[in-house]
Amino acid sequence: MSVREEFDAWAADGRDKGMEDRHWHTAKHALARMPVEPGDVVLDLGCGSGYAGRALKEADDAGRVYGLDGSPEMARNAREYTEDEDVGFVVGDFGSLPFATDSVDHVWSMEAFYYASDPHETLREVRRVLKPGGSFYCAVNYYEENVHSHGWQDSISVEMTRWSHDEYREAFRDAGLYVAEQDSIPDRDIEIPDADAFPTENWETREEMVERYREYGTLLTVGVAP
Amino acid sequence: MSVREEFDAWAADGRDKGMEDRHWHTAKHALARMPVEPGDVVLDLGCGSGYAGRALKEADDAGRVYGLDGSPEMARNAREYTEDEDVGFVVGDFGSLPFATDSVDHVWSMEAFYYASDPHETLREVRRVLKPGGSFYCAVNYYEENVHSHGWQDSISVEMTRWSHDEYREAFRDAGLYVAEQDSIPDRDIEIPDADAFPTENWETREEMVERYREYGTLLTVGVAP
Amino acid sequence: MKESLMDVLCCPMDKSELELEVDDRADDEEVLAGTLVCTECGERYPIEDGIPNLLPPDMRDDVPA
Amino acid sequence: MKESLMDVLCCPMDKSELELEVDDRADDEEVLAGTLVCTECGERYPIEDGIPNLLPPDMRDDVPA
Ligand SMILES: Nc1ncnc2c1ncn2[C@@H]1O[C@H](CSCC[C@H](N)C(=O)O)[C@@H](O)[C@H]1O
Ligand SMILES: Nc1ncnc2c1ncn2[C@@H]1O[C@H](CSCC[C@H](N)C(=O)O)[C@@H](O)[C@H]1O
Repeated sequence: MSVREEFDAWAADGRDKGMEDRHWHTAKHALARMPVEPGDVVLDLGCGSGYAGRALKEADDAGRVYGLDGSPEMARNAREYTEDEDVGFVVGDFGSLPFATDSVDHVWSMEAFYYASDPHETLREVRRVLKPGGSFYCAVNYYEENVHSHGWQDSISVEMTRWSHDEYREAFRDAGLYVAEQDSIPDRDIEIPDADAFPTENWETREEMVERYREYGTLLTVGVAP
Repeated sequence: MSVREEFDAWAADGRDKGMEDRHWHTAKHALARMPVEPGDVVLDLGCGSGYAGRALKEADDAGRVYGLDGSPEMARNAREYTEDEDVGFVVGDFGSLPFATDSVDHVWSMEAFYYASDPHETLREVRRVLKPGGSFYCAVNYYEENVHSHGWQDSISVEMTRWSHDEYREAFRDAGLYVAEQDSIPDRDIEIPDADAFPTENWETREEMVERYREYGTLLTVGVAP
Repeated sequence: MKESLMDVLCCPMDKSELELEVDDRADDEEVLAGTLVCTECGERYPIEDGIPNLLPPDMRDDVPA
Repeated sequence: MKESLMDVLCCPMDKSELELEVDDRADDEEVLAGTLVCTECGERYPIEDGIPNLLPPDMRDDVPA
């Protein structure tokens, strides 16, 4: 199945909103670190419901925020969730970004980058569109050290890339981005039931659930364009 | 009084160790974000007891870590706290760094940068010594938005610079550094007594103490050299 | 889409400039329907419900609309 | 100080290379006492107890040792 088919179905299901709720737990901390200045142009790759762009616009006076998504239904929903005319949406693919060279101040992506059919190509595209000194905030929950994420591929038809911390840093550098930061951001907001509630539908033991959320959380890698 | 007189006295008092204990609460989170690779050369500006260099050496296989301090007694103590020959110390001043141009992979500084007699000059020096793509992790508890820090100057003879978030970003850019990140790192480790313990020796109300530590914490600004 | 988006958009294939053909507007600024035409390769990208579809042509057409 | 520190050190004043004069060593690598001499301006910086003092000369001497 294509990105479009898979994620159009998610959007029709309302899973865009479900992801927004869950991803916000860690995304808000990463977004708060972005050095966005008034007037900056920010691009959100795989925007889903578009919450990141809305948040950046409100918090930092970002000038314009564009959400790109390969699923027309995701983009359509996202457009309906905001009245702000300086938050726009574009249907496009991570493999060939429809943005001009040196046109964007910062790129954001949450739980989306690893769906790129060629992640190295996508990093080169990100580097191309970023202005010198612009940053790429790449946040993922699906990564090698997070063993609890390894099974996710089984329920998604689109092929996913599972890199480690080291592989992210190396791939950023290979694409010509400087690596400025790498961090695991714990999810402190998700409610974890008492021990006697386990096993739950999703978790064998409380320890595993604690490790997944409070320890591994979201892997953030920040690159800067030269 | 000079930096040397002021801080030689602190070192003789054992205040180097006291700062290490308190600053570690937030410094450890910032240190964990640094993208240090095996073999990298890291410089710690105003190293005090030298704990940051020791930690980086242990966690990341940093090749060599050098602590610079304007107080010979601080440097002497720091040297005694480690056996690692690849952790070295140098007495020097923030205004004219004795490090070669393009020689250092990353620069770290905790609760020290604002003592520079000319902080803009120090940023230019940092940029000079950093290799292209190298980062400057600058962490401070004394800054404009942290109103609880405003009184600190009264008890220190060395003149302190109190910048806001915006002023840090602007000064980094003026010195030719890209700004990759800015964040407030909360101190979640310091023990805050129950409400009925207030006022304490240092705090009128519990709310103020919570704001100082859990909310304002440490301001981290990350710059990257082009 | 707001017309100011044109400042940063380009053709996904050859990264050349696009030209905007407007069929329908919500107001002075907001384009609801139209086409983006690549000034270099001539490829035409539709704008529907205010959202330009700039998928590479082979991906755009992979599922019947 | 370990001799490998020489790779990255320079004169704080004119940023020129330094030359190492060793008076006392702990072992092959570790220099305990000696002097760093600027190859350009000739300024001499002392190494004491394994720590080079590279303060600018006017700051080095501001307090009697
Ligand atoms: N190759 C590709 N090109 C463009 N978008 C893609 C893509 N692969 C996946 N996506 C989009 O990436 C999104 C991943 S889901 C994450 C959505 C949002 N960032 C959030 O945090 O909730 C989906 O909306 C999907 O349509
Ligand atoms: N102009 C200057 N040049 C070099 N070192 C300086 C300086 N001004 C202050 N310092 C040093 O900066 C340190 C500040 S105290 C902080 C120490 C340590 N980084 C920690 O986190 O605990 C002191 O050791 C002081 O001697």
